[in-house]
Amino acid sequence: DALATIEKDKVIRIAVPQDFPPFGTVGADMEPKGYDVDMAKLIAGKLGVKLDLVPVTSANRIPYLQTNKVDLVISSLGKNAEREKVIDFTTAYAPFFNGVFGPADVTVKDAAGLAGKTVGVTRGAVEDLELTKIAPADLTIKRYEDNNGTISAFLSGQVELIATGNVVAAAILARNPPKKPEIKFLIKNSPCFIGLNKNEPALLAKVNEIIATAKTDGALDAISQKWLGAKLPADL
Amino acid sequence: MDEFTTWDILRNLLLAARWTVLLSLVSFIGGGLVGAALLFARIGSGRIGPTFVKAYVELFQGTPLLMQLFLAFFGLGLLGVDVPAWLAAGVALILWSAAFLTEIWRGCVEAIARGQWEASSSLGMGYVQQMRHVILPQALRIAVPPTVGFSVQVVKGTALTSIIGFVELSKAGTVVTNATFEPFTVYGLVALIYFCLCWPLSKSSQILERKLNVAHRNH
Amino acid sequence: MSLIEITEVKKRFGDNEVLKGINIDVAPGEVIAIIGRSGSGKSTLLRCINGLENIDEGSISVAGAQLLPDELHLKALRLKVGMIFQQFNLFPHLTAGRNVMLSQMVVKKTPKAEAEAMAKTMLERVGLGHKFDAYPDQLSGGQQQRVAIARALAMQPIALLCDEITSALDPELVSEVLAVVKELASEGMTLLMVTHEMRFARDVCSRVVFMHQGRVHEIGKPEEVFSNPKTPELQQFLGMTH
Amino acid sequence: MSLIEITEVKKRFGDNEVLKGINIDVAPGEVIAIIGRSGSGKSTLLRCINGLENIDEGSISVAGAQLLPDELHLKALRLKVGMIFQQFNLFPHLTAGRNVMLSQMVVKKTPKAEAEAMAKTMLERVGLGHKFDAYPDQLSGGQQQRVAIARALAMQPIALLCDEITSALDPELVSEVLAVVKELASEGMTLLMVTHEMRFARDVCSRVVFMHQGRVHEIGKPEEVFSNPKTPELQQFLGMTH
Amino acid sequence: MNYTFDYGWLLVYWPVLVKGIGITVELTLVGGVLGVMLGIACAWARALGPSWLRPFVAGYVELIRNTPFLIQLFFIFFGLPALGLRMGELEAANFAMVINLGAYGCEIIRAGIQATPSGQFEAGASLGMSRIQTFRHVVLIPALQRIWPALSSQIVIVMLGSAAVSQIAAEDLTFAANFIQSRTFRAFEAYFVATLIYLALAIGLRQALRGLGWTLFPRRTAR
Ligand SMILES: Nc1ncnc2c1ncn2[C@@H]1O[C@H](COP(=O)(O)OP(=O)(O)OP(=O)(O)O)[C@@H](O)[C@H]1O
Ligand SMILES: Nc1ncnc2c1ncn2[C@@H]1O[C@H](COP(=O)(O)OP(=O)(O)OP(=O)(O)O)[C@@H](O)[C@H]1O
Ligand SMILES: [Mg+2]
Ligand SMILES: [Mg+2]
Repeated sequence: DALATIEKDKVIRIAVPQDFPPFGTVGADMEPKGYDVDMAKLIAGKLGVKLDLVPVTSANRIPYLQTNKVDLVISSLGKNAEREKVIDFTTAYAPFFNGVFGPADVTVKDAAGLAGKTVGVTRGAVEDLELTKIAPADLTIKRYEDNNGTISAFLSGQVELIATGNVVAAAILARNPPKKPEIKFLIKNSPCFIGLNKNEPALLAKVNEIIATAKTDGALDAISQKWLGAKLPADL
Repeated sequence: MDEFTTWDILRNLLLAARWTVLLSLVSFIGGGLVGAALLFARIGSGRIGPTFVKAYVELFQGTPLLMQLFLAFFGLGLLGVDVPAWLAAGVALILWSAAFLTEIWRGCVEAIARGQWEASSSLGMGYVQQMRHVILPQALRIAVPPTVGFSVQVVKGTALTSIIGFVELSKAGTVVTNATFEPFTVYGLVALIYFCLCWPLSKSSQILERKLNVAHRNH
Repeated sequence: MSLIEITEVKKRFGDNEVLKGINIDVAPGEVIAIIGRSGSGKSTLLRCINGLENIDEGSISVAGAQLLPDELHLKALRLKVGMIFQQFNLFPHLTAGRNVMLSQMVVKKTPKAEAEAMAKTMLERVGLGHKFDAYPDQLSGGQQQRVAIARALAMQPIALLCDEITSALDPELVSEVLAVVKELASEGMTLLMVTHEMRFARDVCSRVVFMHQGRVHEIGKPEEVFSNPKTPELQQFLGMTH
Repeated sequence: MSLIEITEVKKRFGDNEVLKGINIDVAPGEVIAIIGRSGSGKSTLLRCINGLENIDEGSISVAGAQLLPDELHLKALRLKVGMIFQQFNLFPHLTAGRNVMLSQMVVKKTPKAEAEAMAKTMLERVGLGHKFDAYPDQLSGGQQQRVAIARALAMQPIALLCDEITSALDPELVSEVLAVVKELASEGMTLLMVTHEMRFARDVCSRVVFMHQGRVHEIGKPEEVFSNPKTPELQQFLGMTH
Repeated sequence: MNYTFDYGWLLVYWPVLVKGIGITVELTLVGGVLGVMLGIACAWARALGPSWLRPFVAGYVELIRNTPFLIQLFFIFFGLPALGLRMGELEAANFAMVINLGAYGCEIIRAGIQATPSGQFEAGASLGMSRIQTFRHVVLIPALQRIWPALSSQIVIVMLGSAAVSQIAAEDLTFAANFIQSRTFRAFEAYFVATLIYLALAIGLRQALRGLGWTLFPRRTAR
């Protein structure tokens, strides 16, 4: 029982991203920070145990969980049926507004308008799953290893459009790049979930309880204000 | 997001490069020891030793190091063995280096003329004596340049340990790029640091090789 | 009594029977030249006597002891019989002196000082006392071959096997090596040498063995063999080279 | 008129003056043996005549044309003068036939069928018509050297330079190569050969050149040179090798 | 840990794997052929070429051999567009593999050329061939034959190294494994299958190269 172990050892190990601003990134001191990191801190605080942050990538975050090297994965995970066969998900802890972005001179208004275009996306991210679902037949999707690849591909002109979170796009805009990613249309508001191993009902219940409390007592809203610059949406 | 100065970038990359250096040292030295043991099994008489080493080399030279690292770290975890990342990275890199070093060294031993074996046999020396006094001293000399040359591959190979959570030079490059959105500066610096680590090794390998060729003619 | 007894020795490489039943008895102090065409099995015979190749049938005994193919017997044999090769096979990483000292120290466990004294003596004997500290690649071919002889002698063998030891030498260096061998012969060393130097064979050897297709085709005193070859093969062989 | 005129040729390697003013005129159809100690400059002289080394002073002309060190002149020269080396230097990746065909096709742009016919003819001429498809390492040394001769002949040179072409051969293979050379000589080919085969030089050559320390020390008909050497150096040289 | 392996996804995702294998093979073929050709040209330039050309080739070789392939790939794919030179991910991957193998091949082939006995150059020259003709017809094939095993190993290394091209969204075998694990979270199974396929590809490639060696170079008999 993972929860018992956590309480016994007085430490919880949580996998967080470090290449996905504003959810997980690093400061000049190379310490992780971001929405997911604050969420991890919140959970550890509520459990009253020490927090052990484990930086992961999209390729290895699930193996970390499966080999018991971490107890939770807070890594802006999106949920689908296939994934649910492998791990369990808590209730949603963060909103994720993802959309298709591109320079002003490219006119696209909806998914159908993507026909014949090339869109860059971060492989395995929420927007990858969602865009794949709605993509017209002759849309070319280029899937990059991490967010950095996706952004670099857009900035260097290797793809015309990218699908990503609006906060990510805002982060790019903030750096005033030669190519400005403007919103073309929203794909879907698909929230993020915390992942944990199957057959851990106690831990799942506990984390769900912490999320529920945080939603009502404004803690989660604070995190949202801090990293996303917006209130937590009511329907989360 | 803008708090990174170029100095911050460089400082963080250099700090991460310490891991690259440490990992390289561990894998090179460890790989050398394991490689030497494998070498003896490979060139010795008997059936099992050579066959085992051949299969070993085939496996480690026939699959991407990336996959080896992944399976070493998480595969062992699945079997219930909890290895820390540095240990898994070290072990995988050591086994990988050993496969290459043992092949390099075998080539060197086999490059020693048959006449040397025969002359030492005819003087009454046994296998171990021949190896110790006649073959290895000569093989060692010709092995130095390619061995030093291979250390460059080890340094570059450490880049792949990021898959198991190691923040060494390459990974630090990616992480910092994500925080700064300055891929050109960051990757330029990363390439530069790698070059500074590797080039002296390549160069000394070349110099050693040239020296050896000259030394071969007159001492 | 014979020092080396070779009885019905056969040796095959796969399907190729290279030695087809060789019989030679060598008396102590004899100097035997082995001649014959390329591929007739001369080198193979010497290598069998030194245990570098295992024989398939027959027997070889040296100083009364049978040649058996295990480490211990082989080592004992090799202490009695030295071998010198066409390609010298000096150890390139050791000086001339060290080349001569190595096997004494490693195989016989001779103390260093003693081995060094022996090496000095043996190098003197082949006229190279002053080259003790030279590396092989600082020596001419003839000098290298003489070091190789000194190295073999330092093990104090009762017989020496020489396989075309002058064939890799420039013509003007051949005589210096043959002079050393002649000296050894005159001192009573038992020698078996494969050679193309017919004049030397005639002048120095006590017997000549003509090998042909893996057999001892003719054997006898040099005068007989060279002046009065009995078989057409030997006649042709001698005509061919002179 | 002379076919090859060598006038006051000097050649230095760094400080080492290897040729110190060589003069030789070779008439068409002459067969000249060049003898001398190792290091006397024999090979260097042949290599200069073939343009493999540039000369420092003097001049060399072949069939009236001066030897100049640019690609075009060199190529023209080499079409006139063939060279055969001690180490055969066959191209190991090509069959005997292809070895003979290659330079015809590449240099002279001879069509393949014609080059092949020529290669067949030339290999027949050296007695190796049946080895057209053999690779060099499937041939004995003597056969390889004969292929090398065929290869040179296929370029239809007016003279052949031979540098110790039998020195790398086992004794029993020497005669087969010399027989081919003798044949060429009798057919009127102009030959300059460095050789250690004194008997052959005496029997076949029209003149013998004895080189010593970079100079032509003696020159003359073989009978004179061998039977009546004038200088002590030549006397010593002949004594040494025989 | 009682993890149950599940390979059911193979039924759904096998086309992704097949496509990945196809791309890896294609990259290896193109990279191998063009890379060896570039290697030959550079080796010629370094060993026998005009002296003004040598430092340039040396600089290229040193640069490539002393930086990781991944960084080269990023530079070509993300960096070159800044200079107005844009390549798709496949072209960029191919280009990176060609210049990578070109640099390593250069050094290997150069060693083969330098091991050519001087007599071969002289025999070529004395038959009237120009330097280029001698190189092409006399020196090259035996030089390649001499270093063929080393060159083959390098080609296999480059094939395995091509795993990095998944980072610029080239859909090779590693990309396929990553893609599958990102959808199914079956990372072990995906990587394990990919590893086996790589092993099979490496063994197959080595055999193919050995076979190619047999056909390119005449058989050498013993002695
Ligand atoms: N290790 C080996 N494996 C297979 N065949 C061999 C081996 N060693 C020698 N042979 C064959 O045995 C035969 C005799 O060889 P050997 O070297 O004894 O001849 P040789 O009389 O010494 O000739 P040479 O005068 O050329 O040295 C040859 O046909 C040779 O090809
Ligand atoms: N490429 C070179 N560079 C420097 N010195 C050379 C070169 N080639 C020859 N020499 C020197 O020139 C001298 C004459 O050499 P050459 O090869 O012409 O002698 P040779 O008469 O053919 O001797 P041998 O009978 O040994 O073949 C020697 O002292 C040799 O060391
Ligand atoms: Mg022999
Ligand atoms: Mg010469």
